[in-house]
Parts: sequence; structure tokens; C-alpha cells
Amino acid sequence: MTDLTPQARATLILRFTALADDELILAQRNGEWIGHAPILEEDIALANLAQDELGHAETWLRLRAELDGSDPDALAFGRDATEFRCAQLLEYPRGDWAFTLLRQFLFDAYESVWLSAARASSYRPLREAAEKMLREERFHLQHSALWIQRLGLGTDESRRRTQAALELQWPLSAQLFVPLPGEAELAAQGLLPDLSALRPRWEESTRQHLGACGLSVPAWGAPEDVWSRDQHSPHLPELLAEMQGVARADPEAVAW
Amino acid sequence: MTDLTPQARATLILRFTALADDELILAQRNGEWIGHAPILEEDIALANLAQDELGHAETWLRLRAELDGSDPDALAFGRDATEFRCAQLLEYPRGDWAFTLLRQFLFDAYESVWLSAARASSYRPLREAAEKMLREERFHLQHSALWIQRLGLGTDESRRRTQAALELQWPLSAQLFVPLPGEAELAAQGLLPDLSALRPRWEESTRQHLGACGLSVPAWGAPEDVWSRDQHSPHLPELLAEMQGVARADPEAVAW
Amino acid sequence: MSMTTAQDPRLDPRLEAFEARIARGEKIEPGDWMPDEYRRQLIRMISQHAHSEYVGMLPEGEWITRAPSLRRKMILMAKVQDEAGHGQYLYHAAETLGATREDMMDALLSGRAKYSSIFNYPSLTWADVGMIGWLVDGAAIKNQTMLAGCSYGPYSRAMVRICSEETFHHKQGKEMILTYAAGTPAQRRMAQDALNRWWWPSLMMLGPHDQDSPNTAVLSRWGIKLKSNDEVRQEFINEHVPELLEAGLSIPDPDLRFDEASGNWIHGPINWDEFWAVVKGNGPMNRARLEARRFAHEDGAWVREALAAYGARSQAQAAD
Amino acid sequence: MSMTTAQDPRLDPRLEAFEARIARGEKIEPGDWMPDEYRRQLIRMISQHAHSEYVGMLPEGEWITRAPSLRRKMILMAKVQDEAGHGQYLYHAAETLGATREDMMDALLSGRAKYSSIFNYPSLTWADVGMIGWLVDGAAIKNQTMLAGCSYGPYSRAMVRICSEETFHHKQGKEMILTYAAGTPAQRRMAQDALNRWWWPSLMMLGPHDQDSPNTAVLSRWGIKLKSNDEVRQEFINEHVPELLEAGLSIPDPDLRFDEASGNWIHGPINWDEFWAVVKGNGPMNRARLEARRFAHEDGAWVREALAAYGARSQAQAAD
Repeated sequence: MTDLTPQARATLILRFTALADDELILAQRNGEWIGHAPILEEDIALANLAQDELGHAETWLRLRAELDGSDPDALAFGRDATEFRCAQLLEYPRGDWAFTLLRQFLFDAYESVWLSAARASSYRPLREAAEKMLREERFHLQHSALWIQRLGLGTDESRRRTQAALELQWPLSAQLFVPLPGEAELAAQGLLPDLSALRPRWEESTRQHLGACGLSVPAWGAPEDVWSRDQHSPHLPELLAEMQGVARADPEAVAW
Repeated sequence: MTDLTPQARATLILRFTALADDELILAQRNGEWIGHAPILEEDIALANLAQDELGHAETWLRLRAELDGSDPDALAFGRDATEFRCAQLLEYPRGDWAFTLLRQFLFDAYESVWLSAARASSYRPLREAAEKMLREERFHLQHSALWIQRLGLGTDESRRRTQAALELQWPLSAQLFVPLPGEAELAAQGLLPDLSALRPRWEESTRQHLGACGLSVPAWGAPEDVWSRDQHSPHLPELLAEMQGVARADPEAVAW
Repeated sequence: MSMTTAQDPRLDPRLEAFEARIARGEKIEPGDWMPDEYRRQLIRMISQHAHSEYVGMLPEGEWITRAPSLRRKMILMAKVQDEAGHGQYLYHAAETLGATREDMMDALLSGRAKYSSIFNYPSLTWADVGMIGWLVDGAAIKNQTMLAGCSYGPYSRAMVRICSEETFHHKQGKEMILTYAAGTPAQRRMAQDALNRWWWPSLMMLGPHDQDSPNTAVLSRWGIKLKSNDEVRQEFINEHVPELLEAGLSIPDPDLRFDEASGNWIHGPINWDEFWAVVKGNGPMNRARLEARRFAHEDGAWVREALAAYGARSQAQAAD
Repeated sequence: MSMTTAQDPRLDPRLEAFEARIARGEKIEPGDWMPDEYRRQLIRMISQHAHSEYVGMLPEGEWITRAPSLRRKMILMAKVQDEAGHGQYLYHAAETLGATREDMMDALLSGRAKYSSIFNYPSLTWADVGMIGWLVDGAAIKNQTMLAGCSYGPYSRAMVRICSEETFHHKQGKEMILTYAAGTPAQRRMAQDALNRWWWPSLMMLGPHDQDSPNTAVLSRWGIKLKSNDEVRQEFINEHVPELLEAGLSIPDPDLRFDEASGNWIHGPINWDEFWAVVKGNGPMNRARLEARRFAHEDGAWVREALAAYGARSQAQAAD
């Protein structure tokens, strides 16, 4: 840990921020369902997912804190939209149940390949965190993959809705694999997973499952249409206004 | 103005706050439509309505400021939900076009009878403000009444949606006529309109138009189900989080 | 028109044995004989209780997206999740008596079934979440601890499990309010305001005074309700008043006083008109809560249909 | 398959008279003869311009509900309303050339029609609203002032009207950013960040360099475009750079320099790859904008049907 170059340290901080932000924003979107799911059992399942995601966000923020002494709550509740590094896929409103579960599936599949690869990192705190999260993540992926099956192979209506979600989400997913500044170098050094190697693995497994569920995967956009992680959708500031409102309303507060 | 008793002054302040809050919250809900209306012409009409309502809110807050030196912006952007005195009818989410226009119609009709009566107030600033607003308000009422006609007498679908909105909104409307503490005394003294005398006038005119538009007016709730203006729906804090977020995010800001 | 004349249940020879079992403190289990009225009362109580958990997700759930720290957000999600879980146990407990989930859901969504009056009050600030934990869960625990001793096995066991989770929620709510009561001026104001709005509804949620509570006698004979509403309310007040005062908060009851002789805190008169209005369920908030439940239910119809279609398809394939 | 061979329009004897009118500075009016290509180019430009106003309501409109003072909220509502009004004039102007509103709307919603690339950038903070007013409207005004002199009467008159309103928006945006640039540290940061994100898109929205702009030659001959993209861009830069610097903001172009000889501010290289990606409209934001427009359109279908049914009914009654 002490022998990280300043550049490596900065890039790790950036990646931990991106990891945390993806999870935090997804937890927020999933949290909107609690109390409003189509069956009571899924209120419980969604609450589980959202808690695990929030837990992951905390873990990544703590890994960042070890590197720069930052405060996880201040980062979650005090940053403006332009300082976040989440992917736009996670920012979109929860939509209908098909939208929510498809996003969950695409993201869970991404997280699984990322965490699997991260177990080989030469940075021990990352290795350990990845190992631990991967156990939860496998359960998430099972749950969302099963729902895609139910929705894709359920009724015409459920297939139509899931397909519509896929049209929007598939091109957005490309942003998950855009490296952060300096990340390619850290991948070459074995500190971080190599996103360009993960993408085909993710694509193979998601395509296969989506196809088996009767869904057709749309084309990717052109390479120049893929945005870096500092480019956000207008959904993000809207989400943050709600998420951060209470925390920011009383700037003198030291404890919430 | 100088010969107001402290009690009369306090009650006027309360009434101006209630008037302002109704308009402010309605302007906020109508503002959500701008850019999303079913026809471009109605984006323009809704923007007009919302601006007039915001203008009325400012007028009422200025009338209040003359009595207690308060700052209109601080009141609009700095109060918590429990300090607002709007009626719940205005707090509800914009819903569909039928919900929005029906609320507009019920509220415009209320505002028209209230302002007409307020022209006879012995408090000159109120008299003058009412006179001025009434001109705008007649145009609003015409616009919303015409829309109720179009929706009530349009298609089955539009009638169904408008009727559904009426089922929810009619009982909520009763809260508009609940006097504030001390208000009955000020009505007796000729300072403020007498809400109990306005309600039958409002009810007669709205019932007549709704009936002519093929809509059936539901029953009122029991008298004890009518809430005072310090009782809010959970939609209000949600609305305020969005409305006040930017203003509150930078507590040091002196000018926005 | 049915012309059968039911035998007077009080003459059923099995009744004596049943009441003797209860007197000995035995639990009645699903397969056991029980009087129809016992079954009816239990279904009424348990399903109302289940509905209360289900609707009770809403006033706090609205604040999940606005919780001001990572820790509070996590705690709140876990709490609302627990409420969903409690709803599940309780619907199951009512099913052991022959009620069906569909019927119970239909009764709720059509407005026929009742649920706790407390959930028809809105949550207006973040401090409400803490105050609900401290007062509402505090009152619920008093009631549930009593019900944990009730004579019907599945209900009693559900209560034991629920109580232990509620105790956790109660602690968290109290800790939250204590933090704010010792916090910034704005936090203190928010905590006091929440107490002002939740104090009386918390007293009322424990039900009408004994003389106005029609079901108490039979429920007590059959070991369903082991204490009266007023007894439970007194326990709640005696525990919470000193703690609230110690936190530096003031209780919105000018008549509240400590009675040296009984050792009880005596509250002022309760506005039962408000209570009955809320229980009857005509108010705007009741409508909003049911709308939210109905909306979620209707909005999820296509999902449940897909689930059924997928299930049928999988079964058909398995049968091939 | 059509086998008609169109006469070469350059041989049409009316062409000479038409071009002479333009040379004399006369306006062409709706009933007048005009070459098909003139009509086609105008419909293309005016409908794109109308779509830009229509889609352009979105990035700022999102902030109406979040404006931090009564005055700013009022100003912003009026501004977005003006944009709707501009859309209306421009759709009318295109209709004078034979385009229909339905066709134009269909072309927009199906993704066939273009609109200004600038509206595919998201508004991420409140300061973006001010920066859009200052830079985007500032750039638009330069372009519209030029178009106000164009040879087609209805377009020229629409531009005169629009320009005078835009000038107002431009002033308001500038005033807002100047306030924040002289405000708290957080406000200053917000203003600078908005400039960082909107500077290059504002330069790009004025179109490709002259050598890459395929339509410029014919548009210039027929008096539609009186200046080239690069000329308009240079005017925009020369006006705005000194004002931005005076506000204490820094412009995100390390190569920016003042050229004494020409009196121009010379910008560094523009990233046209980004521009073309945004114009082509495959990016996530383009999709989101069109989704929003489509959603409003579909969501409003039942309202338009009711309107039509009511209109038919009223007419039938009037005929009775």
C-alpha cells in the first residue's frame, strides 16, 4: 500500500469512487421500490439487494478513505452531480419492473466478472473486498437472471416490456467498460482488472442468457457515442436532489 | 393598517401565508408540465398559469412582509413542510392531464369566489391585490372550465379519467374552506371573506359545470374528516425537497 | 335464504375442554377444535395486524430515498424490510385459520379491512422516522408483548419473533431522536415538532378506553388479549414519559402529571373524535394510503401474470 | 419506379427573376415562385430550427421546479415558455412552405429529423441554466441575427421576433452567471464548472468549419445564409471571451489567444468527432431527449383524441 505511486493512488481513488457511485445510485433506485413491489416477497428481495448494494458502496468508499482520508458520508451526501462517477445506466429512473430487473441483471453480470477478476489484484484490500462481495453478488445474479427468464418467457406483455428496456439499456451498458484516466496502466500492472478483457466475457454471458429468454440484443452504438464516466444524464441531479436534501438542509449538523 | 390589533395582524399573516402557499405549490405542480404537455399550445398555456400563480404567491408574501418584515424568498425556500399552510389538494402530484386540469378548475373557482369577496375587505392592501388578481383569475377559470368540458364530453377515456380525478379531489377540496385560527372573527369584522358563506357559492357553480360536463360529484366525507391547514399529505415534503434543494445547498449564498 | 338454525355454540361439549386448555396455559394449534367466534376474532385481529405491517411500510418507506447518512439509510431499509417480513408471517398465521391471502388483500384494497390508525398520519420530516421508531414501535411492542402470550400458537409465535425485531427498531428510533435532541437547533426543533405530531396518535393507536372497547371481554376470556387497552397504554406512558423528558423534549399534554400514589403518569383527555375519524377511514390520508397500495397492486398485475404464465410453462415442461 | 426526367431547374426562366429579386434585397413570400431546392433547403432549416426550440425546452425546463428564488423561477418559466412560442412561430413558418406539423413531428419523434446538437448535452447543475442563457443563447443570437436578414419573408420576420426575446434571455443568463462568479465559493465553482462543460459545445453548435459545410454555397447565393459558420463563430467568440474573462472565469481552451492584427480571439482546435457523434444522434442523451418527447406525445394521445371528439361534437351541435 505504501509503495503505490502517486499516479496509481490517484487512479485507485477514482476507480473506488466509480465503484461506490454505481452501487450507491443503484441502491437508491432499488430503494424506491421498497413498499411498492408487485408482490410482498419482492419488497423483501429488493430491500435485500438495495442493502447489499449500499453495503458495497460503503466498502468502496472506505477503501478510498484508506487512500485519501475522505469521509464516506460527505462524499455520498455532499458532492454535486458533476463530481459523481457512476455510469448512466444506474442513473435512469426505476421505470417498470422489467426495467428495474433488466438493469439489475446487466449490472450484476458486470459486477460478477469485475469482482472475479479483481480477486487477482496485487492490491490486497481490493482483493479481499472483491472476494467477500462476490459471494453476495452470485446470489444477486441468480435472482435477476431468474426474473429475466420469467419476464422474457412469461407473457407477451412481459416480453415486450423487457425488450423495450433492453433497447435502451444495452447501448448504455457500454459505459461500464470505459476505462478511467490511468486505468489501463494499472490494469497492465495487475492492480486493477482489465476492462477491455472483461467486456467480451460479460457480453458472452449476457447475450447467451438474454437469447435463451427470447430477447433480442440490439446493436451497439458507434464507438464515439460511448461516454466517459464524467458524462451524466439529467436524471442524476434529480436523484441527488432527493437523496441529499435532508443531509444538506442543516449544514451545521455534525451527526445524522 | 396601524390600527390592526395584534390578533388581527397575526391572523392576516396566517391567511396571507395560506394564500401564498396554495399558489406557490400549484405553480410548482403546473411548472412540472412545461415541456411535457400534450400539445405545444398547452405548454404555453400551462407556463402562463404557473407564472400567474407564482406572481400571486409573491403578492401574498409581500402583503405578509408588510405586516411582519419577513423575506418572501426565505419563506418559500427555507420553510419545512410543517410550516407550510397550503391545502392538500395542491400538494398532490400532477397526475395526468385530467387530474391537473380538474384541480385547476376546482381551485380557480375557489379563488374566484374568494377574490370577489375580498374586494370588500376593509384592509386596503388586500382589497387592491384582490381586484388586480381577479382579472387574471377569470381567464384561468375560463381556460380550466373549457378543458373540463372537453374532457368530460370528449371520449369515454377522457371522461373516465376526469371522473377518477374528481373522486379524489372533491373531498380534498373541503380543506380550502376550513378557517384558520382567528379567521372567523376577522370575517365578522369585515377584514377577510367569510369562508362559510363562500363554500355554497363555490359548490353551486362547480356542481353545475361538472354536471353539465357529464361528471357526477361524489359525496363529501364526514365533517370530522376535514383537516385543518396544518395537516399535510406526504407529497409536500417530497415536493419541497425538489423545490428547495438548490437554494438550501449553499447556505452561505446571499443572492441567487 | 338459509334456514339452518345453528346450535348455540355455548352448548358445544367441546367448549369446556377448549376453555380448560386455555386456562392451563396451553396453546391452541391450527388443527385443534376451536369455537367459530374464536376463529373469527383471530382472523379479524391477525389480518388487521398484517395489513398494518403492509401499509406501515409506506410512511417510513417514503424516507428511504432521503435518509441523510449511509448508516441511517441502511437501518431504514432493513426496518421497512422487516415490516414486509412481519406482514408475511402474519398473513401466514391468518392462513392457518382458513383465511386466504387473496381475500385478505381484496378486503384491504377495497377499503373493507381496517389497519392501524397510526399509518394514516403522514411523515412530514426526517425526524418522523425516528419518532415512529421510538413511539409507534414502542407502543406496538407493549401490545405485541401482551399478544405473545396469547392462546393461539401461530399468532403467539409470530409475536415473539416480531417483538424481538421491533425492540431493535425501537432502540434505533430512540437513539436517533436522542441524537437530534442533543443536536443543532434545527435538529432539536425537528425532533420536538415530530413529538408534537406523534404523541397523541401513539396513545390512540393502543385503542379506545376499556369501556368503549366492545371486543375486550370475549378476547380476554379466551386468552387472546391478556391486558386491556388502558393497561397497555399506561405501561407505554410510564416507560416513555421519563425518557422523553430526560431527552429535553416537552410532551404536548398540558394535563400530564405524575401520580405518586399509583406511580403512574396520568395523561389528559384524548381527542377520540379524531381517532374515530381516522379509524373510519374517510380522511384524505386514508385514501392516499390505499391509493398507493392499489396502485402498486394494479401496476404489478402484469408481473404477477407473467409469473403465473412462466410457472405454468415450467410445470408443463417438467411434465413432458 | 418513376421515369419522369425533371427539367434542369437552372434552365427555368423564372430563376433569373427570382435571383434578381434576392439581389435587390426583396423578400420572397409564401405565394411567390421559388426553386424547389430553395423550398427544400428552407423547410430543412426551419423545421430543424423549430425542433431545436421544441427539444430545447427540456434541458432548462428540468430546472423550473428547482430554481432557487421566486424571481429566477419566474424568469425561467417565462424563458421556456418563449421557447415553446418560438417553436410555434417556426412550425408556422415551415407550414407556409407546404410542410405539415404532423410530418415534421413524425420526423422528429422517429429520429429522422435533426435538431441542434447543443440540446443533447445534459444540464447538471443550476448554473447550467445561466450558462445556457449566456453562451447558447448568445451563439443562437449571432446566428439568428444573420438569418433575420434572410431572403424568405416569414423566416426573416420570425427571426426578428425571436431575436428580440433571445436578447432578453441572453442578458438574464449573463446576469445570473456574473452574480455567481462574484458569489460564494460554491457558486463560483458551479459557474466555472458550467463554463467548462458548455464552452466547446457552444462553439460547435454554430456548425462545422466552412470547408466542411456542404450547404453553405447555395444557401449563400439565395440569401438564406448571409455569413459562414466560421464568421458567425468568430463574432460570438469576440464578444464573449472578454466578458467571461472580466467575470473572473477561465475559458477551457489552452490555445485561446488574442490576435492583434485581426482583432480576433483565436480558438484552439475543436473536437469535431464529438460534434458529429452528437449530431448523428446515437448517443444515450439523444435517446433520452427523444424518449422524453415521445413519452409526452404518447402520454398526451388520449387528450388530443378527446379534443378532436369534443370539437367534432361541438361542430355537429352547431350544425343542428
